[in-house]
Amino acid sequence: MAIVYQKTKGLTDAETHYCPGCTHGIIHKLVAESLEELGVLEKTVGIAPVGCSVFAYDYFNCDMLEAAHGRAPAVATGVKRVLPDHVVFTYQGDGDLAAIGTAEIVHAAMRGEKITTIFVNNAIYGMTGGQMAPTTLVGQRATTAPLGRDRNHAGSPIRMAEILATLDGAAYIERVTVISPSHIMKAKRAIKKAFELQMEGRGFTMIEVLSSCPTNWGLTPVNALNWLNENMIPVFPLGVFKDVTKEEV
Amino acid sequence: MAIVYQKTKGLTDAETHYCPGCTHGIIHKLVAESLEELGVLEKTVGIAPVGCSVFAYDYFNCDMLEAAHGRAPAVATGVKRVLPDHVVFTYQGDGDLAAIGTAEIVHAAMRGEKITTIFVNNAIYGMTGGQMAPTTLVGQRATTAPLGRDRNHAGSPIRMAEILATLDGAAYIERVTVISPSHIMKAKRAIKKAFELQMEGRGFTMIEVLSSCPTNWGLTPVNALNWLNENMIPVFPLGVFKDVTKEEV
Amino acid sequence: MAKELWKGNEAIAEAAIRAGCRCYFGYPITPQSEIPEYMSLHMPEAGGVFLQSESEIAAINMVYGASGAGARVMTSSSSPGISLKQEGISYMCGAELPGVIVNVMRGGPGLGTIQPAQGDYYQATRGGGNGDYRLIVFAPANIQEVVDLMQEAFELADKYRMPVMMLLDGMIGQMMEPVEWKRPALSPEDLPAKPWATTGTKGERRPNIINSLFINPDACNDHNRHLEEKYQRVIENEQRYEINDADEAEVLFVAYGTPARLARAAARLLGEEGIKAGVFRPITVWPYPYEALHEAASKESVRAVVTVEMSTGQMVDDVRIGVNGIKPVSFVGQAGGVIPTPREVADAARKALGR
Amino acid sequence: MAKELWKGNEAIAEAAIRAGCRCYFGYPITPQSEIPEYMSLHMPEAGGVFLQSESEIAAINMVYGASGAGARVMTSSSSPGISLKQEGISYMCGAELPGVIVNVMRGGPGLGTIQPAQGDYYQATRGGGNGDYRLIVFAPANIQEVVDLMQEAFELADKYRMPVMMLLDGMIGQMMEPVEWKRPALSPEDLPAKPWATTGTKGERRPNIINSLFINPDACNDHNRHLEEKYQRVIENEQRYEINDADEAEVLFVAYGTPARLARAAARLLGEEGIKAGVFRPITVWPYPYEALHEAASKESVRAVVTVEMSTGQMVDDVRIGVNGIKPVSFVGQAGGVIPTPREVADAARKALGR
Amino acid sequence: MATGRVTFRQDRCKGCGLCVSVCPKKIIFLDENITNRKGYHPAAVKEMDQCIGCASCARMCPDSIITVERE
Amino acid sequence: MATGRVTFRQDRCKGCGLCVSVCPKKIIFLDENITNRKGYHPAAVKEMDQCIGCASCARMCPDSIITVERE
Amino acid sequence: MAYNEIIVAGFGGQGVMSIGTTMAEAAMSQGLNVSWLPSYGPEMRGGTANCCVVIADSEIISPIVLEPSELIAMNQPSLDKFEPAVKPGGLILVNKSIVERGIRRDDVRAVYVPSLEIASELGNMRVANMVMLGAYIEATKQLKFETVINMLRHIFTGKKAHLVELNEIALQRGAACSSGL
Amino acid sequence: MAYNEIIVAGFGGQGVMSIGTTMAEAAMSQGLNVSWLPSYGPEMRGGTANCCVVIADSEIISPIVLEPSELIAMNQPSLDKFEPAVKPGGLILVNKSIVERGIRRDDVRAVYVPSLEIASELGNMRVANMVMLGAYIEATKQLKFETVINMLRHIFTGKKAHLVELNEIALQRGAACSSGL
Ligand SMILES: Cc1ncc(C[n+]2csc(CCOP(=O)(O)OP(=O)(O)O)c2C)c(N)n1
Ligand SMILES: Cc1ncc(C[n+]2csc(CCOP(=O)(O)OP(=O)(O)O)c2C)c(N)n1
Ligand code: SF4
Ligand code: SF4
Ligand code: SF4
Ligand code: SF4
Ligand code: SF4
Ligand code: SF4
Ligand SMILES: [Mg+2]
Ligand SMILES: [Mg+2]
Repeated sequence: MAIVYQKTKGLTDAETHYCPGCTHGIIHKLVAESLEELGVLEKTVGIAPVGCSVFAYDYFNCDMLEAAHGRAPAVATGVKRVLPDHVVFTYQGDGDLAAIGTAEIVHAAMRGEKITTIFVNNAIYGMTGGQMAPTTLVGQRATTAPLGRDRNHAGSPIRMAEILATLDGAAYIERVTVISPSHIMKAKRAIKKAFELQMEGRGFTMIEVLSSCPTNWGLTPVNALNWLNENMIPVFPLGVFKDVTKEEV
Repeated sequence: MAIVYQKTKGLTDAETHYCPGCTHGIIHKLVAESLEELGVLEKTVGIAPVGCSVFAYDYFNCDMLEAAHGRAPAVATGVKRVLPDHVVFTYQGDGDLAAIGTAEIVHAAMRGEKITTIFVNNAIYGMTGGQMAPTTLVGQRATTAPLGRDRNHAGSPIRMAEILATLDGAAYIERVTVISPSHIMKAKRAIKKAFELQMEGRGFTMIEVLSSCPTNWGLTPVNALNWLNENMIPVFPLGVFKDVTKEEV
Repeated sequence: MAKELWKGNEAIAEAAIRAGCRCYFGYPITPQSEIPEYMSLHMPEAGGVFLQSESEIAAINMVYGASGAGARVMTSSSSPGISLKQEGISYMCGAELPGVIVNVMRGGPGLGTIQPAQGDYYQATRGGGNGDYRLIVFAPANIQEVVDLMQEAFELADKYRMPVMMLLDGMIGQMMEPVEWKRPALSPEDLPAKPWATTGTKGERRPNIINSLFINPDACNDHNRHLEEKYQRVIENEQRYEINDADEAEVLFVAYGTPARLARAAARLLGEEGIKAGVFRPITVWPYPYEALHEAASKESVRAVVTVEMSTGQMVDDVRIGVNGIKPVSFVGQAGGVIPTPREVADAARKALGR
Repeated sequence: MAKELWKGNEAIAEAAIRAGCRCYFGYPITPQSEIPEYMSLHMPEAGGVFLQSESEIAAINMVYGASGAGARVMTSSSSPGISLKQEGISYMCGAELPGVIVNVMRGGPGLGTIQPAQGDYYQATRGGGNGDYRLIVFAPANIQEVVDLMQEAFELADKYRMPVMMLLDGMIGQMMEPVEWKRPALSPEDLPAKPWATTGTKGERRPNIINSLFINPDACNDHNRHLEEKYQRVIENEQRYEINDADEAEVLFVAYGTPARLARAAARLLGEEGIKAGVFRPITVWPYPYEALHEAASKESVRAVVTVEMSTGQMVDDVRIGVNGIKPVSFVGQAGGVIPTPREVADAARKALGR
Repeated sequence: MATGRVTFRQDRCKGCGLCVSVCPKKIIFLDENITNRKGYHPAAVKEMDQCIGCASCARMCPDSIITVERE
Repeated sequence: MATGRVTFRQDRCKGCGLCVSVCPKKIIFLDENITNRKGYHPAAVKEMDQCIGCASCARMCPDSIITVERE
Repeated sequence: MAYNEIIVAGFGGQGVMSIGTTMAEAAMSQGLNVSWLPSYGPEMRGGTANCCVVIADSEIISPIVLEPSELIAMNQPSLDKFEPAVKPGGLILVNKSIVERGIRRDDVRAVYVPSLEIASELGNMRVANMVMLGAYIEATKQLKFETVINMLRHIFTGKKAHLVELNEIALQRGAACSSGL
Repeated sequence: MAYNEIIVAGFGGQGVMSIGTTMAEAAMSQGLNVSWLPSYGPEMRGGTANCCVVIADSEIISPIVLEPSELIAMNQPSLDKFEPAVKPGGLILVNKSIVERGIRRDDVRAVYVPSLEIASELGNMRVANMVMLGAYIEATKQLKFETVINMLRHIFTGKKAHLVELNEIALQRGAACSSGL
């Protein structure tokens, strides 16, 4: 019998602290598998955010830095400018990237910083206990929006992929999800392509991954994926928002 | 003889510190005239930025706050939430709004904060002596880009109107300029409309005004306007990027 | 009034509302997220504004705006988030804006840990931001005291037109204790008017300006002198402290917040061995009660002053300044979320006494 | 070597490049914008990285990244911009990352003024960020000294794996003085390797991690102990100061940076009246040369210690701690961009002496 | 019909059930008879011979504890 | 032809020339014979009777120092 | 003089925190001084949790309990961790249902409570922590059953009123475990 | 012992700063100690500017000049502002071309230099500040003309070499204004 699937060497043997069924774990795998398959783990430097994935530095089997909340793109810029031949990625949640870190991600994209950002959008602040994120859906409850997000008070969800796609420095921006094996395979292709374009020096690349937070959504892991499918995807449509390779003739 | 044009009561009698021919002065007038014409000076609160227009608090004839660099939208949010019936505006440069203050402006727009932002884009840091701004054109020289902005190193200019127009909370976004009397009249209409929509509670409104900096561009005031026309407008196209009143049937 | 069991963070939030605060801006961070969570439900009920900001920086600048517009306004955060507010706090001081800032401290430096600590003492009392400025800093040691001081915090902020900080550690934020609501709740209508606020001229006055820029150095120096005089008034009038069991004490503990409770426990342990120990507890850590401390340390019986902190030693600077060489000053503490035990504290006292 | 006339800010930048710094991230602000401007032209010439960041916060976090990746890296700013870097500085200390941070101070608080001041002393020496941490803080008083200390700043940063701050006032940044380049320029290849840096495993080692999070309080406490021991080593080995004309001095001025020069001018004025005055000038304001100051103040001739600052009085805390009550300590200064005159300083000395 | 084999590192399973939900053959279940050291009922396979080795389960597992083999 | 009249607060003029550049009648010039207290040569009008009172100059003036009247 | 310092410890989800708050609420309404201090961690679920409760008729000095006079050990790791810290002469209540071993010290007393078995007999697993509380109240006599039952009456009203009786029985069954003491 | 403390002051754009740096450069290359300290303000153009230059053969204590031994007043506001501060026995060089009044003190010396007129005679308005510098050098004798001319030779090379002579003449014409002293 031949092994058709096993844990990637891109991950360490550490057990993750993620809640049961949290799709952060799936996304970790995809990043790690991509790096392994591209053969670049040894020259990769990753940046962990502040959020549930704060401990990602213990999970990815490559050099890692833990950045201040929201500042991963700036840290990645520092690393990449010193090590232009290395692969540099950030892994960030929606609070990290789309709230406190808005300026840093917009400007990394504007500069065409040659990094890859994995943006895990779970429409909530997982780590701190379910507060409203900028991506929280209108009507969705959160511990700081106990009656549900009110459009008139707190606005509507921010769509980062769409925003960053307006910038010339962005080479590749795609939104994917991991709610089924086929979505997972598609997400993996997107992530791998982003790394490839980074290695070609094409510019800033970001994959936004719609992810679940069963704990703070108050759903079972399986129901959380259904909820994501039914509620999040309509607001955050999947697809490619920017692809420099398609702009060429 | 009847007076057809005189200094608006929306401005104080203070002499501005602006360089000769700097269009900040024109933009001040348009804001002040609009407020005067709408009869709302008495219930308007303005927020001055850090930049050449830092002293705007001495020029506008209404209550004013001076905000920290980039934070005017947050300050305006604080004011507006306390005084929802008042007219609140920010006046910000491109360093202030599009660099250090990126997060604040994006989130004010996301929330649909009922304020009006006057965004003065002169493609340079005027106040501090001509350093590169996020809106500096590729190839344009600046004291921190002595050989001209290099796309590969520093990216291409950021287009804030286009970015903010992606947000549901934005009610009205237009880019104008003040390089001729007819442009000025158009700019004024835009600014006035923005205030009107704010007063109707429609959401966030921003008018981006392409402005000159003769001093740091190293041009005469008149040549500066020509340079703006020939070089900036192609990169920052004029026009309406968002208009909720047009989305309705 | 009947006692109610309250969690520290929620009591803080409720006490603010009862102090007439109708505006809260903040960003989640452990161990204080219950404050914005409580506010998100109860502030709108009270007819006030709750807004979760995009960052701590935005929050403090929203506070700046709301305060400028005349509101009683509050923000809260924990250590790293408070670091981000430093520029904004400096601006508020420069522009003389009132407001209450709650820091529920956790272990540092950097991301550190979410467990309780007191590593932000310097930042709070010396100003982590730029320029010469001060905050009134209250350091209550239990939830009742938090609640009692909250109204005063808002009052002093308005009175002196300066921000007031509530400096707590994560333990006070997370624990529950009985609370009695002693003072009647205030409604914003009861509060004095703020003629300096930017609330629109209403055609009745010249424009008001809220500003911290004084481009001319003489003007800026004058402004600093003006602030200094104000701070001097605060120093003269607003020092608060408590002294426990100091009669004939051989050792004087100095501690604020939770460690003051530990120091009292240590004093009991020492008492069992016949060593008398007192506890000097500053309630305002700025203005620091230097004279009172000096006097307490001056007592003949006192042979050693021992500072107890949940840090590697910060307030000990103020203790040194206060004691000014008349008695030996030593330090005992743990940092990074570890809480010193009464036994460790007692040991330090014994050591200081040479036993 | 021949002397060259250099503007302070440009000399700082050039000295950094000669110290092997090949990475600069910063954001414009008066009175230090000549540093990024100089870097924008000369850093690429030296084969290094210059990047104007979108903010001071981004800059310090880029420094964090570049330092983590093993580079000698620097940022610079002025007071409000330094306030914004406090969280990042705390993170660097927590993660034990070297780097040089230049603060060319201006008047505060808030936006204040762009004229020279020293109102950020507390922030620099006590840490304006969260948690227990320290920076080595150099406070040179002339451009030659700035240049001489720059290489040392980078060396100590690397040696102790901690950020080093150059604390200057706007005057030093803006003035010109002759400079001699005494030490040979370093190239990055000459520098010792950093085996802890995140430069890719190259398949030769286990992954390196740069991190300031220690979620377990015991681990966080241990980390704090480890940092404390390091700081203790710095305290033991890295204090720098200078004493001038202290023989039989009746009054001892204590001042750093520009005011030290003013104090010496004041000492001359006093000397003309037959009053002997000495000047104690800390060159490191952290670690503070407490013992040396104590010794200088202990001299029998000294009757008064007068602290001179371009602030409303911040270093005076350290002077009090150092002098520890053996002599009276007083303060003279101006804030907000006004520079105290030698006459004012001399007057303060006379007053302190009761004349 | 291709024959597959799946193995679980049961001590690390969090019992989330995602693998259960995606198995096309519906042969995975959470074994309530076992409580692992983390306190969870780990996933297991009922009829291994039904397994087609499609690796859907493994791809889905957030904890990377499933290995799939195929003839 | 409508008749207009423009007046300048010359002491506040910065001599930037923007008004000069937009006057359709080309009647505005910077008066080199005057140096105002700010050190600038202020704008003035050559042939006032040519003025059509279009207010282009005034709209353009960054310093709001031009008043335009019309019959 | 009463000065009870209690640690309640177990898995997240076992109701550890609410045993503590119930004790504190009850003590407070009996006019005693109380404090309740939880352990807290990052949001990730699972793992262990504990809280410290102090109940005293004098002033409470410190809310931190390092040497408990009573330990309620809801699982094995909690017993392992806190048993050595219990004050000599103190009391350990062991959740016998999932803790396999007995206590190792002989200078403290122990009560073994099969909380899950009792709860399952009562047909509602959620009352297991009431069983533990009953055992505690009986063993220490600091709190009154009445107080707790009164509290329950305020919590369970309307359609849930019937739960008062269930909980009351749970308390009594727990108390019975301590009655031999 | 030479210890010259100079203030050069005028409008922005009059070359005030470069008079100062030229003096400092020259003094440095003569082996003297020097410092140069500019006023600085927000970027907005116009307004006044000044710099302090200290030239000494001993150590320079402070670069700040409060009581100048020499004042170069390029315009009226500068004379108004700094005249009272000049040390008794000091020297004031007045840019006679645009300063209308004479000095008011009688305990200091004055030299009046029609810098613009001379520059215009020489056919290049940009040398007006060299005229002032020439007057300063002649009046104080601290710096050598040679040093400055040598410096000019390094600055003006190639196509601009002819400017050396022009500047030299400007210096001499300025010097002539002080020669009566
Ligand atoms: C400066 C700062 N502010 C706030 C926090 C607290 N904090 C930690 S994680 C987090 C949000 C996490 O949400 P997200 O980025 O969406 O990640 P998730 O946990 O959902 O994966 C916050 C606000 C912090 N550590 N630092
Ligand atoms: C925190 C902080 N960073 C930097 C500065 C310095 N600064 C003042 S204005 C300015 C940029 C101004 O540029 P812009 O916003 O484009 O306005 P303009 O002057 O061009 O109108 C900067 C960087 C500051 N005052 N505060
Ligand atoms: S809290 Fe949510 S995002 Fe965080 S680990 Fe748990 S399920 Fe995942
Ligand atoms: S520097 Fe530029 S933007 Fe500023 S006032 Fe002058 S011309 Fe206007
Ligand atoms: S490999 Fe496919 S068939 Fe086999 S257990 Fe996994 S999901 Fe089911
Ligand atoms: S997906 Fe993984 S963790 Fe979840 S139940 Fe299946 S094997 Fe266990
Ligand atoms: S009003 Fe029109 S015509 Fe008259 S001066 Fe002005 S621009 Fe010229
Ligand atoms: S536009 Fe105004 S400031 Fe400019 S020259 Fe004309 S009148 Fe003077
Ligand atoms: Mg999230
Ligand atoms: Mg600009």
